[in-house]
Amino acid sequence: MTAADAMFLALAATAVIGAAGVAFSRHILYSALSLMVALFGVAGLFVTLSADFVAGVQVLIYVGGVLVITLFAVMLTQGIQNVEVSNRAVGSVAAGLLTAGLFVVLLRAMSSAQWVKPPADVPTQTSTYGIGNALLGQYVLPFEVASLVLLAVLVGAVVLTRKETAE
Amino acid sequence: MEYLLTSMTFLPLLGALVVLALPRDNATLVRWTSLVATVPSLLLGLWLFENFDRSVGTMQFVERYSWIPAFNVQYIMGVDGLSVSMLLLTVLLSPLCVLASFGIEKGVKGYFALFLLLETGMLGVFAALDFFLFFIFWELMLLPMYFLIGIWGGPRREYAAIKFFLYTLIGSVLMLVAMLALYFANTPHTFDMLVLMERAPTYARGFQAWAWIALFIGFAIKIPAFPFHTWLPDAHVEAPTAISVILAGVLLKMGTYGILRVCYPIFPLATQQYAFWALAALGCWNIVYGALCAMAQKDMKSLVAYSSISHMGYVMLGMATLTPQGMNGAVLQMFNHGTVTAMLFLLVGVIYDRAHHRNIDGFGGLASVMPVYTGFVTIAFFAALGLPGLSAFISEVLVLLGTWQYSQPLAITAASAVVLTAGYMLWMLQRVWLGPVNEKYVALPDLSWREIVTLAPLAVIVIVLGVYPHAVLDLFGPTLVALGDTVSSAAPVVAQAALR
Amino acid sequence: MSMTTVGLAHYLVVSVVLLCLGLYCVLTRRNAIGVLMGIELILNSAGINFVAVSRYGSAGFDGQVFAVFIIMLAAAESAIGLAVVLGIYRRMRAIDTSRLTTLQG
Amino acid sequence: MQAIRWIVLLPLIGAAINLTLGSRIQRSAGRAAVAVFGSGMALASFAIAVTGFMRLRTLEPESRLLVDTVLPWLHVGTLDISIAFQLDPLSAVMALVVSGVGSLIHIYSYGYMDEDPALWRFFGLLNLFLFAMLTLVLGDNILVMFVGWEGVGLCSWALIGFWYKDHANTAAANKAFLFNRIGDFAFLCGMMLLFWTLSGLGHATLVFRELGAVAPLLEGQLLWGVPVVTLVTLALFIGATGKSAQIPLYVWLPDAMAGPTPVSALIHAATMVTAGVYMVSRLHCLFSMAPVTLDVIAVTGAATALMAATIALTQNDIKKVLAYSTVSQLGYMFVALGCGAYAAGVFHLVTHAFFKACLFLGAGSVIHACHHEQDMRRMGGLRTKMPLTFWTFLISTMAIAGLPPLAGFFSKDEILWKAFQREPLLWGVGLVTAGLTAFYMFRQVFLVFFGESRAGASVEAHADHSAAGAHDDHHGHHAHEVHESAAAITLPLVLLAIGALTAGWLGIPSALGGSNLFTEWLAPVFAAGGEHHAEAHEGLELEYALMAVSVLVALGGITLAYLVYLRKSLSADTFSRIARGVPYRLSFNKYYVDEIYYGTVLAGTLALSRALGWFDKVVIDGVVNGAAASVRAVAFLGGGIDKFVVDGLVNFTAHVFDSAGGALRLVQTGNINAYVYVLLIGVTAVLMAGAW
Amino acid sequence: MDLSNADSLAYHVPELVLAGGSIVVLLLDLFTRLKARLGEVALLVVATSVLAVGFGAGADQGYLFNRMVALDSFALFFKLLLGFAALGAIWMSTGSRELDGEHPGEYYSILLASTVGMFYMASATNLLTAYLALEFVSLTSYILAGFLRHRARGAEASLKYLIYGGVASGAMLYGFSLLYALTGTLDFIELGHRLSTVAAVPGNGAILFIAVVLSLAGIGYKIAMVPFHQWSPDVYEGAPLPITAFLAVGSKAAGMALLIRFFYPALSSPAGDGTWIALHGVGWPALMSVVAMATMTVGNLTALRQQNVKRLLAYSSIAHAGYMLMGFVVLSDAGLRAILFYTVVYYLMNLGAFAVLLLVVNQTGREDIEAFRGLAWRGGAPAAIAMLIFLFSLAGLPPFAGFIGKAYLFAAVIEQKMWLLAFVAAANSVVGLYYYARVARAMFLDQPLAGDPEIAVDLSNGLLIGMLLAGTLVFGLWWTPIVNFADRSLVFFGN
Repeated sequence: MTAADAMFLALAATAVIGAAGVAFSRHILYSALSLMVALFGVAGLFVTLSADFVAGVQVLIYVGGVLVITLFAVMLTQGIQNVEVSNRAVGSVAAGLLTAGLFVVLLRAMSSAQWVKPPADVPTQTSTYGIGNALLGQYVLPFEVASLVLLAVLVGAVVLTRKETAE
Repeated sequence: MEYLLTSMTFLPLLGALVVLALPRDNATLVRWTSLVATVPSLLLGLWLFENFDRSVGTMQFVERYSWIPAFNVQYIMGVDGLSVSMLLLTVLLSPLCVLASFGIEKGVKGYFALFLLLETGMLGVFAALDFFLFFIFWELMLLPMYFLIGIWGGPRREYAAIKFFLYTLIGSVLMLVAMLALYFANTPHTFDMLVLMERAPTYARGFQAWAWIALFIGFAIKIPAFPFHTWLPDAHVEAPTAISVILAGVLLKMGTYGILRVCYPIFPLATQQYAFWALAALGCWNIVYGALCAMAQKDMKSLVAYSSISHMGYVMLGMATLTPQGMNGAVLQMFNHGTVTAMLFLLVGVIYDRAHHRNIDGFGGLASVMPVYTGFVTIAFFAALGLPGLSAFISEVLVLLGTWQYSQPLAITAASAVVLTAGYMLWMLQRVWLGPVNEKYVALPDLSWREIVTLAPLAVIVIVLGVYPHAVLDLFGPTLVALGDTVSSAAPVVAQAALR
Repeated sequence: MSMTTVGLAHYLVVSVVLLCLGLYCVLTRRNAIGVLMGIELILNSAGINFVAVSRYGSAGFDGQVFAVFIIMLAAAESAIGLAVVLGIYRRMRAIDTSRLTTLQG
Repeated sequence: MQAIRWIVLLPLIGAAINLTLGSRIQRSAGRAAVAVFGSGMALASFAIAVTGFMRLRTLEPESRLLVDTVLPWLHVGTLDISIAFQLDPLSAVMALVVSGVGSLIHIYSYGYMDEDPALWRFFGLLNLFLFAMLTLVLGDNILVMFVGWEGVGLCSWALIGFWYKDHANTAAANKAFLFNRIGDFAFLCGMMLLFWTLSGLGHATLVFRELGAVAPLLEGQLLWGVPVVTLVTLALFIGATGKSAQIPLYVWLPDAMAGPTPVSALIHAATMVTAGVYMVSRLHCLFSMAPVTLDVIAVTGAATALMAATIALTQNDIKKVLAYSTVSQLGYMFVALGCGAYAAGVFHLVTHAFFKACLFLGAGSVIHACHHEQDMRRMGGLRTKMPLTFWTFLISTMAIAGLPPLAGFFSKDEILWKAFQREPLLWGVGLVTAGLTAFYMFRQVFLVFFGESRAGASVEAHADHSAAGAHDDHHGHHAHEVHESAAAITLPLVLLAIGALTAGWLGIPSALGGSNLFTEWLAPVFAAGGEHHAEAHEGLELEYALMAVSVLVALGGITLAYLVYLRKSLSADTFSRIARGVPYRLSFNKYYVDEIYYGTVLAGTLALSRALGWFDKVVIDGVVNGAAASVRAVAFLGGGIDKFVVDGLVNFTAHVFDSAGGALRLVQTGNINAYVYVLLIGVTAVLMAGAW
Repeated sequence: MDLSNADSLAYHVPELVLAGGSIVVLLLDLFTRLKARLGEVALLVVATSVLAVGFGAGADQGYLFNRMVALDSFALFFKLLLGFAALGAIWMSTGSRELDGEHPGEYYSILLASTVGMFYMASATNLLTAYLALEFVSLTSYILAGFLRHRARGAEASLKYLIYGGVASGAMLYGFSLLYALTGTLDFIELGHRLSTVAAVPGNGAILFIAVVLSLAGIGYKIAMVPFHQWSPDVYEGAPLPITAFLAVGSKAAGMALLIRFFYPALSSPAGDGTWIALHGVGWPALMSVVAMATMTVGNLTALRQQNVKRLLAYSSIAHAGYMLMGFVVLSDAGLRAILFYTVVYYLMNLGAFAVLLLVVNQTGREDIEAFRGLAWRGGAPAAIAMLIFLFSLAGLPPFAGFIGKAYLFAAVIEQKMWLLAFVAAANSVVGLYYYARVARAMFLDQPLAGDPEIAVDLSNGLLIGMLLAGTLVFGLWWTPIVNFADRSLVFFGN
């Protein structure tokens, strides 16, 4: 087992344990914290895949942005008022069976699959440079569209959360 | 008369538009306008009756225009003897029904507009020679019918209307499927019935079989053949008088017309194959079953409705025989049933207008209260029970004669219905019109002039056709002979796929 | 798949686990925020796949770019989701999905 | 020959005018106008028939046939039928009888129906009846005959139920029509079989004059292993039993007496009921080829004659006695036909028309005078009060009893003679019947015309109700004095009595020195049928002996009646107590045939009808719509059936669909987790189905 | 024609107009007093965009922005349709009482943005663009569905929509990732080329199937096909009515476009005679035909019992998705043509039904069937007749356009002799009629009760209804223009 393997295993374990925490935790705050663990784990996995830029984005946007908003929301809705702290789980057996079934199906199918092979000689580029190039070159349209999406979402989020003062 | 059929078909629609444009509060104007709107078609119908070449069985007065070239849908109208007789029936009954509807008070504009729309639909069905066009006209009748029953009907009108609607639609979708299958069975794809008929010998047996059955179910629901008939009593009981008349007088004929127009010439082989069970045996069963059910009814309209089921059985039976007598009898029966049942429903409507119920046991002795009315009743009832000298006798005896050649047991069974029919007709006559006068109804007024005018033409037709049936028989004789030959001589395709 | 070297398959397994845990979370959570967290897990699992394939399969950056978009859209989705949840909470003082059933049938 | 059609059409015109405008005419121009017009049409018709008859007489016997084609009627395929009338010796005789007797009865009706407000309708219907009957008689093919055949049924229905306000009358009318229809049904079947067999042989025809020529072709044709001609004739004969009131379809005739008496005389004695006899004679060419059928006819006729006579013995209603007597006499005619003696049958038909019409009209006269009393036990002693009626009635009674030299003697005797030649047993039955006839007819005469008046006497509780009070309006007039009827009534009586006296002389057999004009006149018609009319001279003594026997038997019957009802030296009770009264009760209750019919056929049909009606409403509506009974049960258990039927879910399918829709709605819980469940279950299920 | 970024811009005017319009509307709201006129501005924007689309018709076809999106007749067709859907929705919004005073700037801005997203859905030729466009539409739809914040149902609808959409698009994303893992490409066409070799490898069948099914989840949820349909009734009911109409017509059409664009080039190949051959080893046509049958059946059956007309129309639109899928599974040009045809008539009649509903909701404040009781007898006869025609057109009765649409779909199915599908669809047509007739019955057969308000038809709504009605009637009798248009629009890349 190489160091890379060990690294992979550790990070994968982090991600999975974090995810399990999200899924099984009884308290919504613990779930949120577990999510952070999982997201860090995934970011680490990205690093092992030489996707530094993606990992960075993951940490910045997810852990820095999403998670903070999430925690904020949790606090707003539960922590402060203490109305309902639990993160109630219902029908766990059925859900477990269903997801386990799906898991088995997916794994079985994957085990026999033949994945795409890399082309013979690949010029390696640094991730950040390459992605930057791609985003502003080939993928400029999605990139621009994404900005429109974010604008719309921003506006929408504002509308949705704005207090009804007018009425 | 280049646009004869088109004008005949669409003039009532024009009338409907005019009616819609009239002021809402002037009911009288609406009524008379509607009556006038049905007249041009009647006149054109009579002109057609006079000028139709009776010596040939081919299509006449054909109009053909391209409609949707991309789908090869054409606008083709044309008539042969079969269509002419049905068109004639429709244009005859329509003014009478408008006249009979003068008593309608609620939503007058809507009623007459829908009625005129319905007339266009009916005429279109009988004149269309493109299957797609045929189908559109066929469906066009659904909506007005639904509302005419549903809005102006009796207490359970909503139930009856939706039942009618759903039943008919079931038939329609099956017809649609078969129609499209037929379209693709031909190269180039076409809905032109004349072409479809020409190509009839090229359709494979299996294809003919299921398409025939699908179409047959569609038509059988309209006839209505057992066991698709249960919408009929409900629809009739609830419908307003004039609509019952149209329903029994014209709409039921569409089922048998459709079989003769579509199933027979386009699927002759399947017709041969299924004529016995689907048409003859079922028709025979219809006759007896309808008569027995009629006997058990307590409502006059429902009795007449079941009698319709019984009488339409003759049509099915007759056409199944493929003999000249049977087929002529069947089509003549279609015509005669149209007039006779129209009379019956009008007559029931007369008493319903006055007494507001139709319970057979709730009357008695009307003969002395309303003698003129009773006179018409007697003519209609005896016509319905097939008294010689009146029109229905001719058609029934022709059907029976044809059937005898085809299958003696069926003929005997069918003939036995003459006793049953007499039974329920006389029984009703006795309980409603004869016997001691019911004190409640001593003061009922006899027929008004308007009612006499609606009934008298029918009575005259009933009597005249009893004595001189060839006035109508000659119209479709050659057509039916040709049709019978087509079916009788059909032979299976040898090693040739009909569907490409 | 051999255990000697980490390959595409390993990452795929991790992503499948994450996917299933995410789905489980969505199925069982009654807290709307919890459900949203489950969705994040699902999106992450897909992201792992794209990046892993980008590394092992094709040499381009398609996969990584895709992953960036996923992260971006996930953030947008969270933003709206949390906004809606807050709106609901403000009105109903609860964000339990089992109580959000006025629309049904 | 254009005139023949007018024999038929004049009454039709009369009917059309009287039935449509009659009530106005009656109101504005008076009752007489209606009556005169109606009777005039009948008389005119009779007059034309007479000229036609004269015209026939001028022709050679073999070419005595006049055809009048009015209109092509039905020409479809091999079927080619015209509306056409033919006058030949047979139809001429019938036409004369029908229009002649009919005219008299028209006249009589004016007197009889003097109180009825709907005289116009009565005359209209009588005219219509004449039209139908003449169509039947003169029609030149079976289908035209069938028009008349059913037409008389219609008129019979309308006239029996003439006083339609009484429920019993209309019931009797319906019964008559329905029993006739049963016969018509058989007639129709026979006609179709005949037509198609001939059509198959290349000679599709239903025209009488052509049938004679093509009938021999039927020889050897089989259907279901039976000779076609036998089937045809049997079916036609069943038709005849309906119309001519033979076993098993005779039961309508006695009830038909509910109609006004002129109707009974015209339709139910003289004309319509003889249609069967006429039809068989008309188609003798077929019947002669079917010995089995002839046997059936003879046996049926004999049985009917005897049975009806036994029933007539005990009836108290004056018209019922005559009705059963008619049935019985018709039986005689059929015996004759069954023996191949068509001419004899028709001869009896003619004589019977006179004396039975006279009897009915006489009875009508009595009823009229007694203010519509029909129970003979409340009459008596009318001989002096109504002499004209009495004498005509007596003459006719003697005629029917077969006393020489009245009409009945010759015709009945000829039948008995033919029967004896065919089968002595038939003769025996005929003889017994003759005796019974003499007895009950004279019983009637004695009860009605002799003795003391019993008007107002109470009658036993079990008196026959069906015809007792035909006419409620006239109760309460009993106190009036009985007197002779008006001229309009007595004139026809007298004329008919003359007929009853003399009509027989047309057919005095050669054995009695006559020339049997009647048989000779009909000979060209029946020649084709191969009737033997070579008189057996060696059997002359036998013939005399048989005549004597029958006259003696008749006298015996008369004597017995005299002893029982006039001298009262014998009590009627003695007879009714024979064998514990079983024969009496059987006879009095008409062998319970009505009850049996009602209990089996009618009740069965009605039950079937109700069952099917129910079936249609419940099962077909359910099954057709694709839902099995289980669904209904579920719906019922769910308490939903009411809502379901009432509230208008279209049908059971709708219910099924609706339940499915309801179930699907339950899936739509509103819980988002559950939605995701469904999504995932869907995906997983598809994956499992696809991946493995 | 395969254009780079800069060159593409010239062919990108409609999207640019919409996107610009979206921002302009927002700015106008912020900086001017045009609040009451913003609807008209938005209309103008969409109309300009539609015109721009129209001007592009018949011009060059090709890929834009390095094969991110396609510029072909197919895209053009859907852009026009979606533009019209947006026009309709905006028109309805301007006349909607429930939207009065509800932040019109944001509302129209997001609506326009959503339209842009739909345009991209219709033209995407790359997994990334497809995902982005889909999410774009989803995100904006979540906002729009919950736009009426004072209404609890709106927020609930929005949340459900969001969660459901999140899971569905997550599943789709996972499916995309598997496809990427199998082929190494994101381009539809390239995907199609590579998949045919990938599918030939033994052992790949299962994972390919999984990838297809998971991908289907995201697209399927957009068109509300079973079993991805459950969000739609709730969302349709909770959303503002014009948005419901927009989702029912626009979102569904865009989803349909994406579905075809994805499945046809990527998962099947043209056979040359107007039919297509499905990718070997992945039985998606069979799967989809089951899905189609299930979709129409579930939609129709559930609709039977609905009391809320909006919800009823939601289920009806599920059923109609099922009908449209019939054209999808037959794998023939005739089927595709039928779908295109149907989207047009569906647009006309469904939007029409919503427009009448809006009229009733505006004046009664209710959206259940009872609100329609006796509509014809209380002043609303024209509206009732219009509704009737729309409904019966939806039911597929001649002589309305809906029948022709259905006839084309049936024809496509029957041409391929898929009898079971035809039969199920036929049966469904009958069931469908029943619930449409329920509304018709309420309007005409039932009598109004005391207290039911009079319904008047105002000019704005009347005009919209009138135009849609004219289309429904005219195309029911003379549909050559649409069929020709649909025929010409069958050109898309990979074809």
